[in-house]
Amino acid sequence: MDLSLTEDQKMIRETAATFVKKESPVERSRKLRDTDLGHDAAVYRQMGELGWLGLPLPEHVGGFGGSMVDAAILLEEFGKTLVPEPYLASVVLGGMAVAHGASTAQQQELLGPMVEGDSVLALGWAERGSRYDASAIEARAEKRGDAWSITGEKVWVLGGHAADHLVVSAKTGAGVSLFHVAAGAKGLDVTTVKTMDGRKAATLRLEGAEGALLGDEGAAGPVLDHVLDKAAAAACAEGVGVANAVLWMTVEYLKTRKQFGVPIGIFQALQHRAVDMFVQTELLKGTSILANAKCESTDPVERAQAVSAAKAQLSTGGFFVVAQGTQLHGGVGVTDEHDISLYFKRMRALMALFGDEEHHVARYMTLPSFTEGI
Amino acid sequence: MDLSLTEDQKMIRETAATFVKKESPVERSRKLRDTDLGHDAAVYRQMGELGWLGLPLPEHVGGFGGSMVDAAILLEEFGKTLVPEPYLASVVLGGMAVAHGASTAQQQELLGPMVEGDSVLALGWAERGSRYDASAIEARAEKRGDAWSITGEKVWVLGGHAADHLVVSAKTGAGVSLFHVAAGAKGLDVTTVKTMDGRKAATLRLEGAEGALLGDEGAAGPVLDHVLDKAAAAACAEGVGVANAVLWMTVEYLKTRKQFGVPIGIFQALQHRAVDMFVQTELLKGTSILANAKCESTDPVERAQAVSAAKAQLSTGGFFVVAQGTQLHGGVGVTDEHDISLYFKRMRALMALFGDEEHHVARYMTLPSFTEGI
Amino acid sequence: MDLSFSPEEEAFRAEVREWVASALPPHLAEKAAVDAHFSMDEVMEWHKVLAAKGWIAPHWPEAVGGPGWSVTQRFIFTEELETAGTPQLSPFGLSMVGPLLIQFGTAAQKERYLPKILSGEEVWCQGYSEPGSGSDLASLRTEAKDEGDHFLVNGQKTWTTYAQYADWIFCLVRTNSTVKQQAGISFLLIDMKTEGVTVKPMLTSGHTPAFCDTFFDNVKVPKENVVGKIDQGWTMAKALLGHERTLIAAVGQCGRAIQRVKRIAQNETLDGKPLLEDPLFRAKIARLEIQLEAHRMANLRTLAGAQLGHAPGPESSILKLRGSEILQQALELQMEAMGQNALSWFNEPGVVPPDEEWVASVFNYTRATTIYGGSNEIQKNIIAKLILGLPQPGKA
Amino acid sequence: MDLSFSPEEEAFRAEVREWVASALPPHLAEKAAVDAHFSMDEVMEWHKVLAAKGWIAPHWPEAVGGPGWSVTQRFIFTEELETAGTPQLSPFGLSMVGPLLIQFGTAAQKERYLPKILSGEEVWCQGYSEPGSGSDLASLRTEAKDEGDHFLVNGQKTWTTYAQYADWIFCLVRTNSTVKQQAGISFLLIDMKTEGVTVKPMLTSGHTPAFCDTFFDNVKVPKENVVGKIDQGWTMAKALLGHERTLIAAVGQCGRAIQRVKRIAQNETLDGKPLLEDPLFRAKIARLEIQLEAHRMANLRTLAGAQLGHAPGPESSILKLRGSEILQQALELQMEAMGQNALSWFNEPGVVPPDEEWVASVFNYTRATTIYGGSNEIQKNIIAKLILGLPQPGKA
Repeated sequence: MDLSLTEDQKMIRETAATFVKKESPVERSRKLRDTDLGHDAAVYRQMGELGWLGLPLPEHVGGFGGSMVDAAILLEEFGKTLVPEPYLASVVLGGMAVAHGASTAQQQELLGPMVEGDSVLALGWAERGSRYDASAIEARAEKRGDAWSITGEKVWVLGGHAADHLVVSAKTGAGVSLFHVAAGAKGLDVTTVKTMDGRKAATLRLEGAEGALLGDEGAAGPVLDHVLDKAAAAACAEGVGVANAVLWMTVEYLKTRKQFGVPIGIFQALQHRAVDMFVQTELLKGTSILANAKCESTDPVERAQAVSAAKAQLSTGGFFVVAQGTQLHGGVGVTDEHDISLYFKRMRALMALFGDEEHHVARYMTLPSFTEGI
Repeated sequence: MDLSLTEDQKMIRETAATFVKKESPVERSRKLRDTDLGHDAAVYRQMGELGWLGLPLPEHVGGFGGSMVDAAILLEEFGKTLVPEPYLASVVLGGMAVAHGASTAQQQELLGPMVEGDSVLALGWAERGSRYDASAIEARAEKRGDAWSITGEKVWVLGGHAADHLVVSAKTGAGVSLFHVAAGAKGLDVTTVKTMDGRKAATLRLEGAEGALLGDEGAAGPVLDHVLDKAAAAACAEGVGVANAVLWMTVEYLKTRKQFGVPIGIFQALQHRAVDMFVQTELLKGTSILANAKCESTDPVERAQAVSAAKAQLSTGGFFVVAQGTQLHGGVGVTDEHDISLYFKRMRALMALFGDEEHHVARYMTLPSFTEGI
Repeated sequence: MDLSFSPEEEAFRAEVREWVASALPPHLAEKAAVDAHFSMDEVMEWHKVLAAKGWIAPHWPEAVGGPGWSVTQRFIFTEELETAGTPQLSPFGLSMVGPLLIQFGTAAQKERYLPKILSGEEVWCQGYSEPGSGSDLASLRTEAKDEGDHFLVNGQKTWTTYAQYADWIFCLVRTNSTVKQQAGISFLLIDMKTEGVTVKPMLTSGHTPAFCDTFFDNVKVPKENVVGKIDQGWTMAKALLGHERTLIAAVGQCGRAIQRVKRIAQNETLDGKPLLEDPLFRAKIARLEIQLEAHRMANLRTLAGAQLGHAPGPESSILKLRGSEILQQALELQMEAMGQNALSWFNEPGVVPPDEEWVASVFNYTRATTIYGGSNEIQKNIIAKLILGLPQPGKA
Repeated sequence: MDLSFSPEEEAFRAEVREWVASALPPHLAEKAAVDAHFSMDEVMEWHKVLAAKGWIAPHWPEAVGGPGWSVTQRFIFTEELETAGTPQLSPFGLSMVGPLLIQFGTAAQKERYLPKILSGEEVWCQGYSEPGSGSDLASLRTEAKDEGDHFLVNGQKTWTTYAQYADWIFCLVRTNSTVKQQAGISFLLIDMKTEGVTVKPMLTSGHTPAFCDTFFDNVKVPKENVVGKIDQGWTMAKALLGHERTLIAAVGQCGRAIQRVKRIAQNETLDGKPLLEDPLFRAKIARLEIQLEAHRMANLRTLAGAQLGHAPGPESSILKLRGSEILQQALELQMEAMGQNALSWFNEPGVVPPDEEWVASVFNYTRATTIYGGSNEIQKNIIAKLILGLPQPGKA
């Protein structure tokens, strides 16, 4: 057992920390809220140049053959200043769906340019009625010669509005399968939707849109499970960064804001609240490490146990941190102009992604591991 | 709507408050822990003389025709000094089972002397496998001439070790029925068991014990439901008294105990904890009133809604009060010799009686009222 | 003791309910159905409907325009309005400066201000907090300099909610800086149209236009605009606090919010069944509803005290604490019920079902309920001091 | 980063597990199975078994009797012992005064005391708290008067856990009352058999004989029994605190307690099925187990720091906070799982199933875990000051 970072990982953290501090302070994210794209394409390309987009992807597509633990280091730093580029969308969702679900040739075709920062990928897995169950879908694909014709609707497709290549799930006779649909494909309508955290996503409407089958027909079930576990772990990592930022922003506020002639941080009830925020942040760090390490596992039980624990913890402890951070800021905390409201919203969005508290507790308690060895 | 006490109720409260203060301080309860009986028969008789035992019972048995709201006033005061006499056992459980389930003649026979303080009643409704479901029993009764022969086991029979008359449930061909079994009946074995809160209960083992059918055969289901709702409401009322005592005992401790040269009650984190205890105590008062008023209703839904809300509240808020009261007392709080440990245990016992948090939340959320008018 | 409402009270409830259903203008009813944000114009439109009916100020004495209802009727009326989701009235005139004027105003002040508060002709806002003094009001620095027949006011007030729509503001200002902090404060009414008053609105985190900063730059205010005596503003502020406390239980609002949780959960699907049938989620709702039952009883008990003529004392701080917390938790559950739809912002029709459209916005600005009107931490300090009698720092 | 244990570490775990299973005397294993209270004799019996194996002091340097294990091995060892439910060793010698003597003791002191701590020949207890000074140790009043070659000790210590079984007590005593509170304190070792030492045991709320008051009436203590220098006891106390903190995560103990919840719930029946299949109750267990997962990771992260040579600092206060809270909650769930059986007291066989027999007792005395070893409120003060750097009262 070794919980320390490797030299490479230390370097990743250092580079990322410097990047977010110097080149992506939270004001940048605030400004980009009001743009159609919601992020900066040049910064995304820069991420490619830095090697970040390929970090957790295999070497045969130009990636670094790293792990989700490596990506988590980046995401944690991104969370600290709310970096809005579609890393989660393009690398973890779109990228991993291709990496786990597509043939080697397809991987090279789709991931190669993405790793360089030349294209954005997105994954459409959810539908209006599916909630967090990737298999509960109604989109259907039919074979038309060499290609497939896909009809259905995909919602909350992160980065979908900016994606060059879309990966979507649809049912065929053999079960749930993954398809690649190019952004400009005929029969595909992409509507940008604003999200609560000031970012963008897309609703995809496919009416006989042409797509290419990725990997084997009907084999997407376990692929999506694995990808969504990785995405949930990634959300936890970003959440650690968000919580961390809110914790220290709040501590700073407690030290400087004065009432009754003293800094309010002198009041013990507020001190203990800040301590509770610190404790929750530390617990999030641990469960995020656990989730990101275990989400690589091919054993779905081991994976689910760690990921569900971490994501449930994010929904309770992470929300506690941003809610209490807001509370301790008093009135300014509930204005749009104070940064803490942006962090609050981002945390709430991360909670809603890839399963909420109910979903993950319910999953955790039905795993065979839960009743092992009673 | 009128939430104020009537003149009669004010008098009951005043008499009871004086009684517990002068004649039944908590030291009395502490001493009685070590006796076989666990309470004082003379004090029980005195309760009869004061008219308390008949307070919520009908006039035709010598009662006062009052309500559970009246009894709740007494029980709340009893909770304040942990009065150990079997009021809940004899009046609310045994007494109400007879009042709701037996013929007028049987009521007069069994309740008449009890109301005077000349006998103790007890109700055996639970079995090892029944948890909180009074219908999930295995005891059986068979008719033998005019009488019935009962075989089975009843556990946690409050006051059963001291009872002159036992009411027990058993199945016949017609369903669950209630029977009167005299304390000395052949085939009845009464084993005294110590309870966590320093009181006593009994395990009843019946092997062909002779009993008399109370009321109609197979009609005990709704009777027991109603009685257990009343008992749960009564437990809430006593819990209010316990919480109240712990709250003010703790506030007093915070004012007098010094650390670092100041009374510890000056520390804001402890102040706010005490406030949380106060809030929970106030909430318990309200839900206890609600439960005790509504438990008289013949509409099982209205009754269950109020009683389950109150009992769930007792299990969360009531436990919070005694747990935090203990915590704020520091080391002395976890010694047997400090009174707060007695209050802590009594609250935990009240929680275990007539349904815990899980039971009452589960019941509350399956009532038709829960989904009314969505 | 009797927990049921009398037939007369039930009839009153039915009357209110029917009237609200018919009197609420359809375009407001439409917004109410989804708990959309009401603009100030819409709030005042509803204000005027209530005023015309004579039901605008249930808590005012009959002599000055109240309907002469019992405490229970007022509880029922409030609960019905909140349950129906009608626009929340601006409290600054009706529940704050109005009652204060009734208690302490001169005859001339009453005549000048009260009728227009009732009619809705004049909208009020509150000038208490300043950038440097939130909970610590006594440290305020906005100055009113005595210029003989008038004051000259200079300073800045913050959290002047809805100041951009207000005709008048009531302020705490410093009229004497030579005495102890609380002693030199006066309660002053200022016409927002006076020269030198500027308002800078800002958005809440729910993107509603509520908060403002209000600046006073050599604003001339006639001396007759002081309520109570000069330098006795602190007494006024404390009296006003007593009036404010009765407003805050939000029992109907919480009930409505929980109903919406259930409705959302009824329509969302989990494993092919309504989410509402999922035991884990259903238990979350049940536990919160039980909290609301307890809160409702606490409110009724306070009302019972009021019925006996006791002014609501510090124990009503509980109502503020619990009402605000339960409302926040209800909004948290609405969000959780929505699943990924919780990602939605509130202004794009068709993205989520109508029941869910405004949830994210309300969820965000509802974080303010535990902060405004005396933060919940301040409420706890009040209870610790005034009810529990715990020792105060600096006085040990 | 690697979260899995190496094959060598897994082999070590297996070795420990097998050895414990065979070495734990059957009459202790029987009690362990139901988490019964172990008498001090039983604790020391197990101490001696471990001592004979050389595994009694994993955290001591090899030179003075430690087994020379890595931090990970020590974690595994502790977790295995806790999971097996073996008697909890008395920490006063092994984890408190022992490590302090190793760090600060004279050669003579080490030679005199350490071997008998290891062997279990001498049992220790702790004399810190006094009736008037619990968390506020610096205000202690037990006096050690300098009488030339010895001290004369007078005073009272409270919470001297297991003093009735102890051969020695380590005490903080006042040796100088003319200097500032913390400056005049010394760390003194006192033979419990000395004339003038009396012990008054009391029961915990779980009816176990743990707590004591210990009285000193003109007790003669040789001067060589001071650890460190005279008047530097406060430095000793702080150093000792660092050693104590590593003990407190109780990960294995919490895991064992949650397993017991599951086992009880498996055997209790609700609606004809095991209670464990009830979604509401099962979710309560799951939520707590997730807390334990998070706690376990926090503990491993602290160990990782220790592996790199960092002494566990104030951040290990988290381990005390969470370990004690999770353990309490697990006991609360054991009680709830029992239903009405939670009414049972612990010493009447046959009333409840064996798995439930000791629960009420343990539940009651487990309330102490958030109080002793520095109450959780004190731990929060430590984090607020030393990690968050929040302003301290009196120093603003």
